[in-house]
Amino acid sequence: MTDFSRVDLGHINLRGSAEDSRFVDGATKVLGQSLPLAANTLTQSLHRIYWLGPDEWQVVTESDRAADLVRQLEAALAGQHVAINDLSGGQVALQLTGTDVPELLARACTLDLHPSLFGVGDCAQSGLAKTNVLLGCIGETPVYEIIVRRSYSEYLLRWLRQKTHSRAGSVSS
Amino acid sequence: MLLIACPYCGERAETEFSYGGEAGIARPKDPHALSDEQWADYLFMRKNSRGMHRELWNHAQGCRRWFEVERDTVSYVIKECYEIATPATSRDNQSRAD
Amino acid sequence: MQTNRLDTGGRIDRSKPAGFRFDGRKLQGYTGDTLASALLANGVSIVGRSFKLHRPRGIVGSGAEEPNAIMQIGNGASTCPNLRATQVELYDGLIARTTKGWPGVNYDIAAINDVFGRIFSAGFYYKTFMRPQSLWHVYEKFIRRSAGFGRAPAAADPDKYEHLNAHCDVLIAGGGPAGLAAALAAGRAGARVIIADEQNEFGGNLLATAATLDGAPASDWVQQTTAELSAMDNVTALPRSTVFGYFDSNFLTIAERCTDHLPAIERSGSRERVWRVRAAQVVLAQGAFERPLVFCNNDRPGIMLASAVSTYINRYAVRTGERAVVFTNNDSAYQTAIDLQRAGADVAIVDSRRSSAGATAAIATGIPVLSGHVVVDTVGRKGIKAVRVGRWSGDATQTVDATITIDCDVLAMSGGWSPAVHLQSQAGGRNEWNDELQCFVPGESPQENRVAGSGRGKWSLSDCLEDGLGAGKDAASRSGYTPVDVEAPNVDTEEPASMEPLWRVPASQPPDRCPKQFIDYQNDTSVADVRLAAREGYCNVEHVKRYTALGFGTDQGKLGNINGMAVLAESLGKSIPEVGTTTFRPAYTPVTFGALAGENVGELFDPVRTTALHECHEAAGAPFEVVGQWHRPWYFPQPGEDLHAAVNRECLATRNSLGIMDASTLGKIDVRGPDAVEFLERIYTHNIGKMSVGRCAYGVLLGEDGMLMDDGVMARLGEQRFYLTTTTGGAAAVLSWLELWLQTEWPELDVFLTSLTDQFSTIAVAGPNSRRLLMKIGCDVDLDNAGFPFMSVRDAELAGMPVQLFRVSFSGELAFEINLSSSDAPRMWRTLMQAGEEFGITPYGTETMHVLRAEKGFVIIGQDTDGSVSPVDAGMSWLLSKEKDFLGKRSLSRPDCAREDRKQLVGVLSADGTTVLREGAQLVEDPHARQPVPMCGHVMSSYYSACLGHPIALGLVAGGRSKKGETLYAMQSDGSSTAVKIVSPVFYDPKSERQND
Amino acid sequence: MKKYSAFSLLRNAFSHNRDWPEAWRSPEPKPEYDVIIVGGGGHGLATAYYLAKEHGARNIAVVEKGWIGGGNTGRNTTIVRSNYLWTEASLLYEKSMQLWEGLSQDLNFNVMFSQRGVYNLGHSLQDMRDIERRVGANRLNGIDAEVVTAAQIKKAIPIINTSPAARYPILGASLQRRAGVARHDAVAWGFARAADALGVDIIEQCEVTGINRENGRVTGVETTRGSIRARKVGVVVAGNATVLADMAELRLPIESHPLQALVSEPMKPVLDTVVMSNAVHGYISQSDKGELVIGAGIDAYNGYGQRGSFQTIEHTLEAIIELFPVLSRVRMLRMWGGIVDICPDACPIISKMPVGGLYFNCGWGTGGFKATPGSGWVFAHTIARDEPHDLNAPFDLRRFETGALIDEHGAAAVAH
Ligand SMILES: Cc1cc2nc3c(=O)[nH]c(=O)nc-3n(C[C@H](O)[C@H](O)[C@H](O)COP(=O)(O)OP(=O)(O)OC[C@H]3O[C@@H](n4cnc5c(N)ncnc54)[C@H](O)[C@@H]3O)c2cc1C
Ligand SMILES: NC(=O)c1ccc[n+]([C@@H]2O[C@H](COP(=O)([O-])OP(=O)(O)OC[C@H]3O[C@@H](n4cnc5c(N)ncnc54)[C@H](O)[C@@H]3O)[C@@H](O)[C@H]2O)c1
Ligand SMILES: Cc1cc2nc3c(=O)[nH]c(=O)nc-3n(C[C@H](O)[C@H](O)[C@H](O)COP(=O)(O)O)c2cc1C
Ligand SMILES: [Zn+2]
Repeated sequence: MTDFSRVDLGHINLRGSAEDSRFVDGATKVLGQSLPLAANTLTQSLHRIYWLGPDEWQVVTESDRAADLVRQLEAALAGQHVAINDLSGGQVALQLTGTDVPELLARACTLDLHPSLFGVGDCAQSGLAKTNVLLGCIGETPVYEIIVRRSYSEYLLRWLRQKTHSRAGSVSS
Repeated sequence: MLLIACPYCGERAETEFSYGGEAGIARPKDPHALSDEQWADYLFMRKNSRGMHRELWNHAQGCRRWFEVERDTVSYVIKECYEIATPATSRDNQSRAD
Repeated sequence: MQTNRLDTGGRIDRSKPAGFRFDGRKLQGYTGDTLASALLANGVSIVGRSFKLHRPRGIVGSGAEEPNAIMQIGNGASTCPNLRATQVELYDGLIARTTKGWPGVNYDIAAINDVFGRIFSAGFYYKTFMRPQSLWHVYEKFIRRSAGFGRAPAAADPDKYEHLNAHCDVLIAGGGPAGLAAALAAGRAGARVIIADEQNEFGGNLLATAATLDGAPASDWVQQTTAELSAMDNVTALPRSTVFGYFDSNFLTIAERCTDHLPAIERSGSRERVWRVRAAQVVLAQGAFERPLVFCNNDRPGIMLASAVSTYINRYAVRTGERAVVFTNNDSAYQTAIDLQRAGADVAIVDSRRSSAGATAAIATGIPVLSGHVVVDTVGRKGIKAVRVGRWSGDATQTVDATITIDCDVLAMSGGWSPAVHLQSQAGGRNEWNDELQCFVPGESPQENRVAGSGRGKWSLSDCLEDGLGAGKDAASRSGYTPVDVEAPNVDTEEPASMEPLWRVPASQPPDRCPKQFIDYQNDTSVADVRLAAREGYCNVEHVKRYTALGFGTDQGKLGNINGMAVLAESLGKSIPEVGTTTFRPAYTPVTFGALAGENVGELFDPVRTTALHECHEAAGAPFEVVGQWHRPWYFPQPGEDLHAAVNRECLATRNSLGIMDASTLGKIDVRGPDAVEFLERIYTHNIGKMSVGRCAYGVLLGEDGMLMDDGVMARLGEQRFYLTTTTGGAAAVLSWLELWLQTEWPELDVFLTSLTDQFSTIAVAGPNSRRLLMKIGCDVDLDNAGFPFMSVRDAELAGMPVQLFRVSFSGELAFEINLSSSDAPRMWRTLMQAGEEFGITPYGTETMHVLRAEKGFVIIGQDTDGSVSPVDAGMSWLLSKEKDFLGKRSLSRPDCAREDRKQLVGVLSADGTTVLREGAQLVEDPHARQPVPMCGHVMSSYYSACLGHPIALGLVAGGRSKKGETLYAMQSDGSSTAVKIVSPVFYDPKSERQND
Repeated sequence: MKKYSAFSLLRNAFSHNRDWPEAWRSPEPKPEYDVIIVGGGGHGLATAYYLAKEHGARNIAVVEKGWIGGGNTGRNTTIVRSNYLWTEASLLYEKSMQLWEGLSQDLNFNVMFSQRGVYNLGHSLQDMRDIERRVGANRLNGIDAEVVTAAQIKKAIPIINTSPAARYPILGASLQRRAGVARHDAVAWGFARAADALGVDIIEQCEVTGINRENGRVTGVETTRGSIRARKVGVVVAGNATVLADMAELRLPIESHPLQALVSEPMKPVLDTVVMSNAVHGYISQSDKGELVIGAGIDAYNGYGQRGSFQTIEHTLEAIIELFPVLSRVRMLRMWGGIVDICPDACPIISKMPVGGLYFNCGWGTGGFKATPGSGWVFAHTIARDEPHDLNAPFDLRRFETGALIDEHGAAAVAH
């Protein structure tokens, strides 16, 4: 069984140098949690922070907190070479729950989502059904979060709807 | 379907990447000092190596970083993937146009 | 009547009869049958006609190698062309039709071709039908009609297909003894294993033999092993799954057939699934193909591979004849003789070898053996009736006289075995000729794989098992697992396996005179054809393939290729390895287009991108224009309006009062950092440093070749912060262009680029009442000219929503572009629409936008440019900074780019004042000139301008700027021509007073 | 050359086909030739043929590293048309078209040139503008071309999906009726046979490994079968162009990429014409043997392997099913690749080189099969006269310096 739903969240894109402690400390202070510095990982406590690249993070938070966080980050990091963009209007988050989710995603995603390799706290940006997505494992059940650009979200939802209804014929002989 | 090791994200399927052609072609410092022929060389002439090829790839569906790959253009076997070589770290100093 | 069905044995389920139709005849078989075994059980001998000569053909093989039994299965929209009967599982209600022969396979008029067989020799088509050329299409029609096997359905496919991406430590292709053993070894070591076999059951050859393992039927071991594998979490066992492709970086593809074996009513879910597997290690255990023997008339129905005859007996309980001759050059076929004898048939063996261990054993069981003899020819047009046998001298260049005739109704032949090196070759591996085994065996491979079992010439069962275990262990340990010891079952009786090559049986006449000796059954390629090709100079094996069609058929030469190469080698006086093989390519067996496309069809073919305002536009009844992946509202028709009426109305409303449009598809990029100015200076053509905060500028960027690549508005939001817009189509390309330069060429510049395309929606309000509208809904910044001049930007609150407000205009009117979070956009749109009612606010689409901008002479990159238009050509010299370098600048001074007579942007007016020119129309000076008529330009954009009351167009004309006032002719694709006048491209408000208002 | 005809077929049938002569000899290389053509593809063989036929050259060799026609000539989707956009290109391809129209007779070898028409589909308003522009240009250049509507397309090709609800609905097409397909292998063989009959030595299994020069002039080539002297050397090696240019220390604006194609199993006729679509990325025809011949896209990366990426094939078949939903149950028999020589402006280079006596003909990329006879014809002229024919003068290497590119991406964006 697979369940999916759209969740209304705040999205912030954060750019800065992981090697610059002023930036890392400043951001950590505002966010109240550490930035994931290891590739393909995320941290979650107050917010969910995804590693996107060596100098790029995505902060996912409650929808009404994003604007405030952006302001705080801007204030705290003022004068530094950073970029902070509120993308809450430009991204859509979906959450999928169920043991079948890895197989469902494997239908159109080339990542190896075997639970031993992609567990809670792991994330990756990749392709899913002709869209670019940010994918994270955020709960044990497992729960996956998929973040996709708004203009592609209708397509992805259509794909999900089609896939969760159709199951292929039996595999065993 | 190549398996390409993004220096930042790790091994991913070819479909996550876009290709950027030969690596290490430095943009001339003063284009206007070049003859038309030299400029054409920079614009259009590529090694197109048959064998080991130093090339650019972008992890388009991932971290959006450009990086370099050394790949055999006959066997398609990838020898190495690494971060953009800066002029100082460049492994190949034959960039022609300068 | 299943006349050939044995009472006992086999893996069919006699409690589950399955009725089926074959060319309309009602027949019956059992679940567990293939269509082929059921046909044979029913005594059906002719299942097809050959491609060229239309000779009657029967079933030869029992699997992927079958060249003859090519069927049309099913009816209507779910009919399937060209399925091999040997691979079609029987189910109740199956409908099969033969695909060749008119009126039918049994009586085929075109069989007359056989009589003229010699005319239809290799290269036939190339030598005739040349005159007159004008008649070729007539000849061709006949040729086309007689070619081909099955038919594509006439209606769209009702089935669904899917893809599955998988990863494993060890992928095993083939589930015979070698493959199963490998799976066991790798699985027990803990590796993630995928094992795929194309058949409905695992076991490979073990399902088809009478051999025993540890004292029990081999199938018991298969069952145990399969059960153990299925119980392992780390093993995925896929029956009905063909590994059809082996690509770079150990990427393999598997076609799994999910539903075709079920009666129609039991089918659900996807019909087929393509597994796209990335494997760390691969074990290839594909087995081997038995080779046919080549002699005169070796294609009669009833002539089969020995292993197939055994398979039909042991696996399907079908004895394909009562009086059998086994013709062999090796020991493996002796097992077939024994199988036949046990099944109650009379058997005689013809063995080309003078003596063999097999013969000794057979004679002991009372089977007559003619050693040192060969089958020279056969009798029986529609089914074999007898074989003619002669003494074999061992020298293929001599003729052989047939002295003995043996009546028979089945001939089981075995010319030895060829390992299935297909996947290993696809992977880039080499094949090496093995003189002892007389076959190609896999050599070195550039990828992480190994071959096990008969796929590398291990003929005995115990060797196959051991080899499989070894391969499985090796693969597991190379992917990081500690191998565990697995014991192979004991093989109770091991058959000897010696052979002597016999590539072509000479007849009583030389090869070019004797009756046809077929090599490739499906394409009717005979020994004479191959020899003729060689004689005519088509000596390379690849030429022979293409000239004679050897191995070109749907079986891809699985049966005939090696024999063909041997015959070629003989004609050229070369060795077989010198001749070499042709290239093995995917698909190992054919794969459905639908499966390859997977779910990416119909509504999932390509994403449709829509703006946050899409629903508003749908509600307003707007048709959409396809712009790349986007759907943009094209126009907003009122009841009864067509495109033109709507556009005229929208244009007038905007010019006279107020229009509103959704410009959200524009690309938007946030540029930040201490070096933002420097970075943009290098990319854009205008002077960035001179822009003050709060100002906007129109900017273009060029490719390094100097040609226009994209354009947009650039706003300076702060000292170190810019906001760029790009064209809709160029958004992704521009961002990656910027990143490319930033990351690879100027990594020292501190700049961050972030796409805001989806984050911000853009609503343009244009027209003399646009300022009033914004004031009405509440705007916290001063909107008048002094406070907020044209080409500036402000952070504002509009109707209570935070926005970035641009005073820019793509229509030439007083206009504002509201950029705001896409979450707020629908609310903003509705607010504006409501508040705008008093001004007659009119939503407009892309078409009106195009008209309005064309009236102003604004170009659209991609419509008015085609990659060969420079900014100078487009009249944008004013945008090119003289003070700095920028990408593409150097190219502009190349001789061809500096020419005065390059095509330049102009306005074009039809002389009659009424004709709306076709977009794309060519412009010429002299419409009556002789062809080729020199063309001096073309029309890119053309509209009726309601505001001006006449049509307008933009064109590119050679030296156009100095041709103002001149007359040219627009030549349209329908042959019509219209006189036009070259004018300035700015038709409306040339002083641009309105936008500055 | 013994003539091929229905009569000769009959006569030979009676003599058990034992008297057919060799289509071309397999001579040992001579020590010296007037002209050596490197590359035994269609273009190289045609060049040799026209050198002999039109320019009376007799002492010519074609040197091929593998087997003739084994390069892109033997692996293309065989589409022949001349409806290019720019006059320079149109006239060159049209010259070729005219040669195609009499080629079987000229060569006395049936190359099965089948003028069944080619449709280039338009799926957007911009496609339709481009079609109008190209068709208009074609007509002014004297090349047959027309714009057809979706309804006309549906009538001519009943299995095509013209539904306005399609993801990329078909809005119309350009149609060139004289365009069509030809039997690719036969083109190589026919030119080889006819050239051989005029005395050309066709030397297979002979790879050129060096280009010898003295005082700025070419003197011959090194090969795997020894050195061969020559006064002039014409190089026509498609995807290997820069490899050969390197041998003469020259640079070319050419990059080699894998381009793929596939065939279905042979079926009864379902498609009597050729359909190409740039927007959805696919092109398709049905061969006389019954296979659907389908062209896929080019792989983005440089490659000399005659194979490409699997996803490229998947993408093409998505497009084919989008255009022809009834083909979903048809099966792919075989897929393969060729190494195409991509030139920045999607036009060829047919040019003298800075080394005297050395000529290159390359850059045909994804679309040079259609040009085979014309390319050979102008290249022969260029070599024989040491100056380009008017038709190929614009395709000079110098255009990359001056900027006078002939950008045919619009007409050639998809391979064909
Ligand atoms: C999949 C595919 C589909 C295509 N579809 C079409 C189409 O539909 N229509 C169309 O017009 N065009 C098409 N093309 C393009 C077309 O095939 C080529 O442009 C054209 O065939 C090139 O012919 P050629 O003779 O120049 O090259 P080739 O046929 O490649 O010949 C070059 C020869 O040079 C030889 N060679 C290379 N190096 C050496 C050396 N060092 N020494 C000696 N010999 C050497 C090679 O072995 C080869 O035989 C397609 C191409 C591909 C790959
Ligand atoms: N006596 C002889 O000369 C002789 C010769 C050959 C084989 N044999 C016997 O045959 C058996 C060979 O065992 P083996 O395991 O090597 O081969 P096998 O033929 O038993 O099994 C190979 C399996 O792989 C499957 N297969 C092939 N290609 C495939 C693909 N691309 N995708 C999926 N499945 C594919 C086949 O359908 C088959 O089930 C042994 O019992 C051996 O003794 C005997
Ligand atoms: C127009 C055309 C039609 C083809 N038809 C077939 C075919 O019917 N059967 C087949 O096996 N291959 C067919 N091929 C593919 C060739 O077998 C071969 O794959 C291709 O020429 C490339 O050569 P290679 O695979 O030997 O490298 C065809 C190729 C072309 C260009
Ligand atoms: Zn990455």
